[in-house]
Amino acid sequence: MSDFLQLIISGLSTGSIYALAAIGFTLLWQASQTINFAQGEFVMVPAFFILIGSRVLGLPFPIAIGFGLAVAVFTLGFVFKRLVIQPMLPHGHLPIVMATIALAILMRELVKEFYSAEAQTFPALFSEQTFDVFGAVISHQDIGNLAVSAVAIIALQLFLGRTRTGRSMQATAQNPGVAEILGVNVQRMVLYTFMINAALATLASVLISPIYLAKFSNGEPIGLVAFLAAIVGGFNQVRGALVGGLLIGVIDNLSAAYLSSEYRIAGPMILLIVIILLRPQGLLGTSEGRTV
Amino acid sequence: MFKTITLATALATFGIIGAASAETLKLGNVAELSGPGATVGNAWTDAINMGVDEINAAGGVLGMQLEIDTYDTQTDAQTSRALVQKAIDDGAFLILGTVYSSSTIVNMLVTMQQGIPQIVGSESPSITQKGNPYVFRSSFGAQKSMPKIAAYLDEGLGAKSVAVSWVNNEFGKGGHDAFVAEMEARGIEVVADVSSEVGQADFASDVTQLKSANADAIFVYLHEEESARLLKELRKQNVEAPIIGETTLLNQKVIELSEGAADGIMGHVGLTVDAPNPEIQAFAKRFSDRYGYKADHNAMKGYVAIYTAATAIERAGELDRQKVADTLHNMTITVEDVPNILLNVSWDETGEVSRESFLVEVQGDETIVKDMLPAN
Amino acid sequence: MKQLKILGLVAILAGLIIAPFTQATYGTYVLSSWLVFTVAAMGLNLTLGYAGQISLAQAAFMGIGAYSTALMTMAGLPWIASVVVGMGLCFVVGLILGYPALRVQNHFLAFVTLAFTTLAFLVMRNEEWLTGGIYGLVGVPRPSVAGLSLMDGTRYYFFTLGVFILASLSFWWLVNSPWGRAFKGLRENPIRANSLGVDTRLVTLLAFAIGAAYGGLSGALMAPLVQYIDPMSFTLIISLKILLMVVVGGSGYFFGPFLGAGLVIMLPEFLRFAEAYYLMIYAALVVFLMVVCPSGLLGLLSRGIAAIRSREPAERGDLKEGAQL
Amino acid sequence: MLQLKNLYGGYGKITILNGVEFEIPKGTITTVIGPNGAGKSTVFKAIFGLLNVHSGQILLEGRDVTGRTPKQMIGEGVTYVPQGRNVVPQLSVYHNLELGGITARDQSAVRARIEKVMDQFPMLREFRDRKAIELSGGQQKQLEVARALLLDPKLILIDEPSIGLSPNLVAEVFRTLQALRDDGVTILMVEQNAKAALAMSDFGIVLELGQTRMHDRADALLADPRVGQLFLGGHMEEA
Repeated sequence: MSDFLQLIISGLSTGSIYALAAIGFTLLWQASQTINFAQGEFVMVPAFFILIGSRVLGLPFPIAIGFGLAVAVFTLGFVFKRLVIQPMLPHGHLPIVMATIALAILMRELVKEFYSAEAQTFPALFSEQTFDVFGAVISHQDIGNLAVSAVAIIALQLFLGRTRTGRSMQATAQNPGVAEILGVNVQRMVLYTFMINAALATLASVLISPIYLAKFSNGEPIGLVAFLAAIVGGFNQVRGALVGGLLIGVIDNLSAAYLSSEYRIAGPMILLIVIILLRPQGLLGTSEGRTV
Repeated sequence: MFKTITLATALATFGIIGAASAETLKLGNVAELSGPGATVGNAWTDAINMGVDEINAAGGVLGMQLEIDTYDTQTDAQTSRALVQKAIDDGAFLILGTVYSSSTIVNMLVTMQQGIPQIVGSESPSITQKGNPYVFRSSFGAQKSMPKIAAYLDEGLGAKSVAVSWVNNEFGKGGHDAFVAEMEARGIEVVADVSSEVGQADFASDVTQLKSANADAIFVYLHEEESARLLKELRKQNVEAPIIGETTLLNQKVIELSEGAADGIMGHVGLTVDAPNPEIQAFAKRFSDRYGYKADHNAMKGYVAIYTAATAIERAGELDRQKVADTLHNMTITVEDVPNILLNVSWDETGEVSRESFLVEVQGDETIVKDMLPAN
Repeated sequence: MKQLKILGLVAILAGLIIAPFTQATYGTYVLSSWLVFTVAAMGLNLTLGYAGQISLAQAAFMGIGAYSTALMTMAGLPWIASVVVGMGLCFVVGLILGYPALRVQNHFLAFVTLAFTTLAFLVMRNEEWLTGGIYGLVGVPRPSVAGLSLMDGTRYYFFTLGVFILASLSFWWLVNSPWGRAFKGLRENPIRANSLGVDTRLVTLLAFAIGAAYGGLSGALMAPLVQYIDPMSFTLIISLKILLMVVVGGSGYFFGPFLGAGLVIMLPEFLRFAEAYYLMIYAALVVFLMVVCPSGLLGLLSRGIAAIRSREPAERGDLKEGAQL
Repeated sequence: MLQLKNLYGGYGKITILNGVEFEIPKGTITTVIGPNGAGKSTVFKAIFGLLNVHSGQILLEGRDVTGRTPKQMIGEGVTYVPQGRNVVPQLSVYHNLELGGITARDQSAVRARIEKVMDQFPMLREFRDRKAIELSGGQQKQLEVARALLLDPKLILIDEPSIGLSPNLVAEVFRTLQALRDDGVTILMVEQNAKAALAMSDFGIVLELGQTRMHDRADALLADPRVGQLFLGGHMEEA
């Protein structure tokens, strides 16, 4: 029983970080039909921006995080949208898919050549102190990860639902044609989405790097999980990506323990296929609005 | 070798073999310079390049300067096969690499078909078990190191049961199979057998399984980063059992990345820069002076590989590949003869190496050599 | 114009026949591997370029073909039998995979095939009794034709070239025959094709399954070429590589995959001077190509030709959304 | 009010408008009719700045507004209600209305205006907090029309308001439009349901192959046998 609880709690903690990456993924999809195959690298790279801030520029760590966030929002948000995605938007998904795959390779290689090929330790925001709950060991980090992700997601929901800009972004995502004829600056709303995605990715990076270490090759597994979480939860709902992330985190742990550790990724993959067959819009997705 | 080198240098000084000294001997280094194996392949390559410069400065091999062409496999088996072929087409006399077993198993078919000696840094047991007469290791295969670990578990710790955590690729699978076989031979029960993926982020589930098995010891056979993640999670879940590993687990990188969680782990190391031998210490210093980072066992493998190649060619006495391969079988190189071979080493008729190795323990962030284990 | 095309084809064919004699063993091996991957890319081109479905399973289909060939030929069965089995398996699996995905919605095929590739890899790696596990299968024999052994690299190249030409001709027939014209109709105007009574879903499904069978053929050629197969050769990364070949060359163009596979396989050769930076340059080139020319190299070419023929004002891309209402 | 001079335009390389010309007076309802593919909707998109105008001019109250963006057109006092369903599905009715005034600087005025519009369309007040997708088709169309009124426009371009609505709802929408006209708003409308539309309009325009074929008083067009034969035929009977 305590094992089971342990698996669930650890799964939720990592799952909450996956959720952050997955939410950004769905936001980009909604705003511009961008399937970002470089999403994992978007989570990998900010850790290095922060490390550059703290180790190369000598900034105190909290300021280095701010520095990393700013650089990420500019490069992975603004530059990515303007120089890479925008010119391809009128040509459908495929060029974007290919360009983001290549971009992922490019980002990996840049980090490897110009920072280091070796994994780097990354300071944790929360202590690694632990306490016992019914025999399961929980660390402050687990709780911290869950809390920070929850706050970020609630803040995002409030922004999207309670502000005029947020609602304009929703309009852009759900019906860009209508948004345009109402005078919403569609391109700017899309840009905001890209910047929010970069910020969420930075947050995920800060949370996952102390556990996962910062390394150029980390993007691939993270990206795949984010992708899975987004599809399972529902491509057109922030809530869906959240549930998808948590679910993948937990199922991954459970299938490793109770199914077979050799087939552990099969659990989430089978879930993906079942979801596509039975509920293609995702667990919490709606079939209205844009369709995949 | 040094006699010959001295002779050659002397002759060259008198201008007798001036023409010969201008000749070069081409070797090919096929390694993982990009992709997941980049860290490993770069250390291997850097050490080889350092060795080549030293050998050339000392007069080269058979009076010829070594020239090394480096090829990047991108850590991809098929690419490595193509590149070994390319290195041979380019005129490489002998091939160094690859380090990843998955690549070596494929590309050694090419050198075998064409009779080119190849010195590899891979540890998968199967490499020397396929009857390839041209493949040689520069470090132990897992089937050589596992008996030493088994002996330690059995006699040193008196363990009756063990839990195993291994990475499910060619490296891990080979080590795992060799280890489990040794455990069966000694009657130690494997009570948990947990595989993980390369690049796995979350080890909570692995550790939960290892922990609930309540084994007398935990044996870890993962790559460096995954080792660090596992160690952190083991400490987090308060696992008390002794943690035992092989070479990679005791790597300096693991100690650094696991931020204290490696304290107290023990294991067997084939090559370690922390060994108290003067030759190894001198090598480690030259390496870090030149490249600005600390050498690891992969660098040592590369260094041993290039000196093995040079010595074998020198001893064969002529540029005959078959003769070099024959020389390498059942060859022994001692530190007296060639100091930069780092440790006395012998090869058997399958190309497997045998040499002394170390039993080490991590205390704080230091690796302490507890014992020297004889060659087997 | 048409004569020019035929002349060009003859010249290329002549080049392919002369090529191995100008190359060392390595060059011949790279050429063979180009032919093998072109067959896989050709199949994906049918799925992607004609039916508009993104498939990430082409490497898994290559794997099915390669393992069938390895297992059967190592058991002493003839190569041709293993090809039939491998391609048949891929076709059937293609139908099984494609049917539910199409039943739902368009781009779900991409997700289903992604999961399938991962699952196929797991089976290849974990089921040691069948597939040799992570070590794979070593010593796949090369077939003999009319008693002539193909162990020699150049001979195997010509064998691959022969199969490749057959595969290309079949593909050509497939998209140009009256029966196969549905594929072309699908590419040019799916809505019209539908209104003309073509069952677009059936055709799409067939395009996917036939594309999968081409993947199987490619794998059947690859196993004897490399003489060794392991699960790592059939991962998602390889699927993406094949996808890249199709898109870079120009999806939906008959010769797109030929060009794309050539580029993807040869580019590392051309960029060797850049040493450690070559992957970086390679990736940057792909991003650049996609940004300036989303329809691939052949798309660029045909757009260039069209532009020379008639100069038209450019579209206002920024106002696309509202105009669709 | 609005004048089109020799307008050519279309999507990308395809030209659909081949010299459209007409002028509509302030405070009137004008209906554009014509066969499928005549370029009726295209004219609206061209006016509203949604597609390329290759040549020709669009004049609004004498000023040249050719090539403006939709946002600039809204600034000029023009709103556009396209064909089909054009609500933002997951937002509430209130927030959909609010989007109609998204370009205004003074948002408190927008809120006041929403209240006023909800007075005009009491149904909207009743379903104020429902998601737009939950409204019926007719209600959604009313929401769209209401949303187009938020900035107090001078000119409304409305494309096929009757599609998918029951006859009494169509009549209701038409009555709303007439009431707006009486308040001084100019309305330009495309309608398939030509007979009913012309009956409530002041003027009618017949468009064919991207050119203006006829332009006259609505009652005159209704009476014209050519119109009946060519464009109203089947439709009139069906409607």
